[in-house]
Amino acid sequence: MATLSIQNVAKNYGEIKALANVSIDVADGEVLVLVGPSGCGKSTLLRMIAGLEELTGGQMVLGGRDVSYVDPKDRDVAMVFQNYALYPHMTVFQNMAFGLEQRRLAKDVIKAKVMDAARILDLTHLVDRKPGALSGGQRQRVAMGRAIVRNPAIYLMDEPLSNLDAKLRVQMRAELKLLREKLGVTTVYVTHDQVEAMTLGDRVAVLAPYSDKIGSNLQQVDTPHKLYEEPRNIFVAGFIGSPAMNFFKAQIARKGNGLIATIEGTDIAFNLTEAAHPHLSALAGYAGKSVVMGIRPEFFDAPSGAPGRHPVDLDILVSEIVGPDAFLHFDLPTPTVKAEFSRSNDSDEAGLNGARFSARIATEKLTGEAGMISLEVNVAKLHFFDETSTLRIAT
Amino acid sequence: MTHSNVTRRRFLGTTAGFAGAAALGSLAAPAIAQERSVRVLTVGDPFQYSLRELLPEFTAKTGIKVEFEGLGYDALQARLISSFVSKTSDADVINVDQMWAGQYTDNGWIQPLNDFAKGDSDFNINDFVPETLHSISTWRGNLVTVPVASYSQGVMYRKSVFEKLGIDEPAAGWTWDQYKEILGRIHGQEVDGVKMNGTVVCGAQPVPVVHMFSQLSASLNAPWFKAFPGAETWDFTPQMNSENMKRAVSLYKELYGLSPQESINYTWFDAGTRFSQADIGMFYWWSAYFTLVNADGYMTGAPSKVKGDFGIVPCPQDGTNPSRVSLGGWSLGMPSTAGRPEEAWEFIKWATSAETQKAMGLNDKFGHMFSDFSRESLFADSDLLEVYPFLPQARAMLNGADGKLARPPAPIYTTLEGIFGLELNKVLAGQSDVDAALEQVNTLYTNALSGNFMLPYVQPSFNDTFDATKALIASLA
Amino acid sequence: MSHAQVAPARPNRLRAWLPFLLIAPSVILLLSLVLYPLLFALKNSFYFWNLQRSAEPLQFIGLANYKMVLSGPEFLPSLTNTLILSVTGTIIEFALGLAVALLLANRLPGMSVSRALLILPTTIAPVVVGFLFRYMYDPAGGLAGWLLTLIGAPPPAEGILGSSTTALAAILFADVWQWTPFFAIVLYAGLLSVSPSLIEAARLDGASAWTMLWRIKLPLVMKTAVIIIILRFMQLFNTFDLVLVLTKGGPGLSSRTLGYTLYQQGLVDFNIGLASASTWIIVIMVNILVTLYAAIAFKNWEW
Amino acid sequence: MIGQNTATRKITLYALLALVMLFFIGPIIWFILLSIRPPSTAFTMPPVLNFTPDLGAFTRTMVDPGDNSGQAVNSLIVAISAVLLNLPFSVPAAYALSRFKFRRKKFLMLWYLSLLMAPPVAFLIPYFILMTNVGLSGTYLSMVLVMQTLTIPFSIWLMKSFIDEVPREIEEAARIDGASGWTIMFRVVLPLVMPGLIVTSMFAFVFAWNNAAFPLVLSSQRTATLPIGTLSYFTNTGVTWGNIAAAAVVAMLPPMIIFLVFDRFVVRGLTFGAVKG
Repeated sequence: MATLSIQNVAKNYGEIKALANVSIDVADGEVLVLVGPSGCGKSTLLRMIAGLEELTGGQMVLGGRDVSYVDPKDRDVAMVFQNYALYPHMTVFQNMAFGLEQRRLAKDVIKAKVMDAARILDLTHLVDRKPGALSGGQRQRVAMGRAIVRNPAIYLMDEPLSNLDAKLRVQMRAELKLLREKLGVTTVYVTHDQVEAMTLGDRVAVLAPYSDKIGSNLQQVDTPHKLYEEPRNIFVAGFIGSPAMNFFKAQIARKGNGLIATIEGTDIAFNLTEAAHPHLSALAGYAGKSVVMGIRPEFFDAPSGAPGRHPVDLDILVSEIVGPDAFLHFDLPTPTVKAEFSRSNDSDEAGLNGARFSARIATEKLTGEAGMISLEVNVAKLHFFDETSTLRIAT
Repeated sequence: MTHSNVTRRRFLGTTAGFAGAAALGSLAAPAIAQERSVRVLTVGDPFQYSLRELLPEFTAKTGIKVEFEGLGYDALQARLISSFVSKTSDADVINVDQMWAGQYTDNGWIQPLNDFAKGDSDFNINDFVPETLHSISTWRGNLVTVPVASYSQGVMYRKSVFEKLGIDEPAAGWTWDQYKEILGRIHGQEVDGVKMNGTVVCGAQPVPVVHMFSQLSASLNAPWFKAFPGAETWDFTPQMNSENMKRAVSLYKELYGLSPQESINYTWFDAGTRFSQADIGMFYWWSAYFTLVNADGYMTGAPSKVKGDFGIVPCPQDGTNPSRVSLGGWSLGMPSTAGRPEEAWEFIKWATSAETQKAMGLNDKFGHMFSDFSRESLFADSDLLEVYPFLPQARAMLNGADGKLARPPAPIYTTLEGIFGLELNKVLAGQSDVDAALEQVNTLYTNALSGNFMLPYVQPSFNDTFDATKALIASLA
Repeated sequence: MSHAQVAPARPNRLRAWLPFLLIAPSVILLLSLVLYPLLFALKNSFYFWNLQRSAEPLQFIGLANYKMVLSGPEFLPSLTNTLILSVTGTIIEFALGLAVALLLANRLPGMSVSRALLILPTTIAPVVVGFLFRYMYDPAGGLAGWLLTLIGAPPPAEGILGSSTTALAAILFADVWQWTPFFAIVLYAGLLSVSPSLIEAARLDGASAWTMLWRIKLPLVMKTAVIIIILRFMQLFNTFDLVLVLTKGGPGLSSRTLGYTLYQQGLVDFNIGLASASTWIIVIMVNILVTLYAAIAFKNWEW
Repeated sequence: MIGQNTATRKITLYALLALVMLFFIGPIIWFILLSIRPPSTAFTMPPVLNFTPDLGAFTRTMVDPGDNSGQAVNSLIVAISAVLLNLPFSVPAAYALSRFKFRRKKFLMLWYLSLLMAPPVAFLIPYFILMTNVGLSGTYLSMVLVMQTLTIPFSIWLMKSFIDEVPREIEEAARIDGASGWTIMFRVVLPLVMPGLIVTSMFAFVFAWNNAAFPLVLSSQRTATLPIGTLSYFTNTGVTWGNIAAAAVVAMLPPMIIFLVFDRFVVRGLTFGAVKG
């Protein structure tokens, strides 16, 4: 068990900057999830922690030791690969024992450790099988087991659940969580699935492909809750949350001692008062300018008339009813907010259209499946972002 | 990782390295040299099989161990020349084809044997039929090899076929016109239910067709060059388009017309094998086939359909001109780089001795198949005559035989043979007519000879006549 | 995700040079084995060196050897025969091999045993194949002639190898016999990898068997095919052993190939200068062909 | 082709298959029969099939005088050595070409390929001179070495395709597990590409075993291989068909047996990595 300090790490492939200026400190026993769309460098960063990729710049300090140029075998890390990377010609036992053998532990010690891990992972009856004879979930456990037996300073997990089917993924996610409570080892976990990120991470680091504007891949490192509530910029806001946050171009104008935010091209306008919105003072500076306004789908609700709610009538094109939740899709005649700001999970990027929006309400409150429906928006939850810096406007 | 591990790994690596080096070494290392041994490289002709059976006797007699290798013609040629180029030899005794003796000697690849032969009373050079030495083994007045198997050319004809068709058996002194006429009478006839072919020729390029054809050019007095080898000054101006050469090629084409058509692709043994299948009336070929056609297939020993049913007669002559017989064969020579010349000479002497040659002739392991003697005494040997009753006729054919006339051993003989063989083959195949082919040959010969600095010829000549050979024999006796 | 190198995190010279250290032995060995003969030939192609005349190169003669090779009466026929042999051979072997592969791809009982046996001709030494076919083609009692007569197409009277109309075809046939199975197995391996769902999808789209072959199966096996096509083409281009055993180029020049001419010049006539010039002419031609082919066929390869 | 296997279709397919097999395997059987038939029946048409088998040709070639028995042993030595020499050169190169990206890689791959296309005849005399100069002429090593010009390029292409299919994560897992380069090579990579090693070895063995050109000039009597042996029965005075066939059968058997025994690797091996299985 150890702390990990990623300091100004950079990775270049020739002229191309894959990673730059990434600094994250991981506390002892903490789970840090690296999340981001493909190409954001999250796997590269993980592999740099493992020692599988050379650092072009910066430092990697593990357990107080600078391991920047240490061979992976001497780093005391364990890694779970996306495709598990089990040794196909070895049995489950041999797979788990291999790393220990390399460290020249006594045979009986190895056996004890492996069987111990097998028991924890419910693999005892499978130890003599080869990976080819195992199901996907079992292979995943063996991969975990191979990491566990080593008792390393840090676990590195590269999308370990992505090759499992949805149901198994949920189940394994829970098991992982339990396991980590039990073992309490520092872990860096890579995923592109934000649900996994939010449920498993003590803190989540959101990465994006390198851009000169920010000068780093790292967008924000925070607890899942804070990422959701206080996204640092449009990217993070758009990435965290499902379905993704709706972005609008909005004009800010003064109205009385408050402000009014009008969605461009529509007559939808939100009255913002000191009482209704926490960041009003910061937003005041944007009066007469346009900003990007973000509304999470779940900030819509059926009309209740509660204070701080703003009614809107929307022409719903289609609605999807997923058990207790209903996703309502609607169009507004408003200019598109540039797609790169609102890039979400790579998996559901395809349907993203700047002018198509969604709302999420409880199914039981749904009055019709299409056509004009009256909803209301929780004004306090509205996010506003600077158009040029993309940063969230907050006090 | 501990230090001892590294050491152990390095130790293992080093050990593996040594083992690997040792393995490579054993691949590269020649076999352990014998105290007295000799390496012999021969061609896989019949004599080779007979000779090999006798090798233990040589070792018992001399204490010299023999490493003996027989190769096909092409392989032998390739191996020999490769080793000459690199100025090494992997043999102490090599087989030299009649045509190669000159260039091998001129290039210093084989050494003259005069000094070995001269002082050696066991060698008994006088017992050799002088024509064989002249045709096969001498160059520029030196004995450069010793014949181990010499072949003349003679006619084999089917006695029963001649009888059934009422054709008189031919006798010495007959002419090619008569030969052709007889073939015409046989060709296409049915004898005992077999449709007969008049004769069979060798048509395969480049070597076989030249071998058989050259008997005709020798008979019809059509030399290749203006003056070679029997001339005070050599002149290699080609004479390939001479009238006699045209006659010879025309005759050969006529003979092909009286042969099975597939003989266009026949090599030496194809022709012999075809005769033994009993649908050929008569053909002329190397004397080795006097024996070989008795067997049904090579090295099998089973009698062929024509065994006992063929006669042997000398080749016809051109009108009243005396017959010139092509004489060829294999001899043993000693590379200049031979590591064990004394042992090599011992071997050459033994292998070509009357005693050994007789034993080879009597060897019956794969059927009797060696009667290609060069020694006078053997043609009258009663034991051999029992097996090879035709030996007197064979001996008679050697009289006046001249291999150097039939196939002149010019220094670029193989190239010339390749050109000629190709054109002869084209004539037989109907791809070229006689005149055009011979003009082409003459042009290509001129090009090749001048390209090889032989036209004009400025190097020393040697008047290589039969008399010169006889003088050499006398000086070495 | 692509990684430029799997080198470990250590700015270590050895690691950076690792791929070159791993490749170097093979390159050095091969270079030393290939450069020597090529340079030997290059140098000697400018010299008069006929081993029948002298043990050493005699004289620098510039491009005379090249001129002599190119103007020799056998050069053009050899080149023509060689091109006929290699082009038709490759095409026939590919087409026939594909047909056999498609047959084998029908997973019926017995097919896998047949497929295993089918590779056998390819495993035989070319020299032995030469003997085998010489025996088959024997005009006196070869199986081939008999079978041809049986089916009403008797071989020419000069024999299969003795007729200028059939000699080259007979060599081609022997090569086709030996190497079609190789194409068949390779293409079969390629066809196996065409996923059944793709075939199903194409069938649902209404593709005919012919369309399926041309539009789906062939493009998918082409990637493997481009390698063996060039390999076979060049092997055929260098054919000499079959010619040596079967026809020696005859009758006339009907079946002479460049490879055999080279053999004749080098190992029969021992005209090292001439053979060296021929070698370089062949090497240059082969390189042009390979380069052109590679530029087209390997354009979209991932390496 | 599922769903179309009507009876007629099946019969047609089997008839075609029979034809194909007859065409490709028939000549081999015919040649094998030559080695055991009495010579008198060798050129008899229609074919004689009810003969008494005669093993005389095998006796002559393998026992007495048995010229070819020693050559068979030589062939075995040469072919096995060719494999052993091949792998240490080709496997590392194939590994590097599979695992690393570098400039000129395509050129290198094509260069290897182009070596398979050199005219072998042209190289015989230079090789002889080269080998003589380094004192190796007539040795097994000289043949084994020059055969590498054919086997190494082919092996590299084959091995690369096999290594390509081993996920590199498996190696990375081993590195993280603490394995050294050697351990990764011998305990992880090589066991996983065992089929590739088998196929590569098979081809190297068969190439070397079947090669006639190089031994023609590079072998000596002590080291001559079987193809040279079969050639020597083809002489000016006769062709001993029975002996040729017997020696050829002995020469044919090892490659055939190897390919039949390891059949399952053959199909897999011959995709050259161009198709991912």
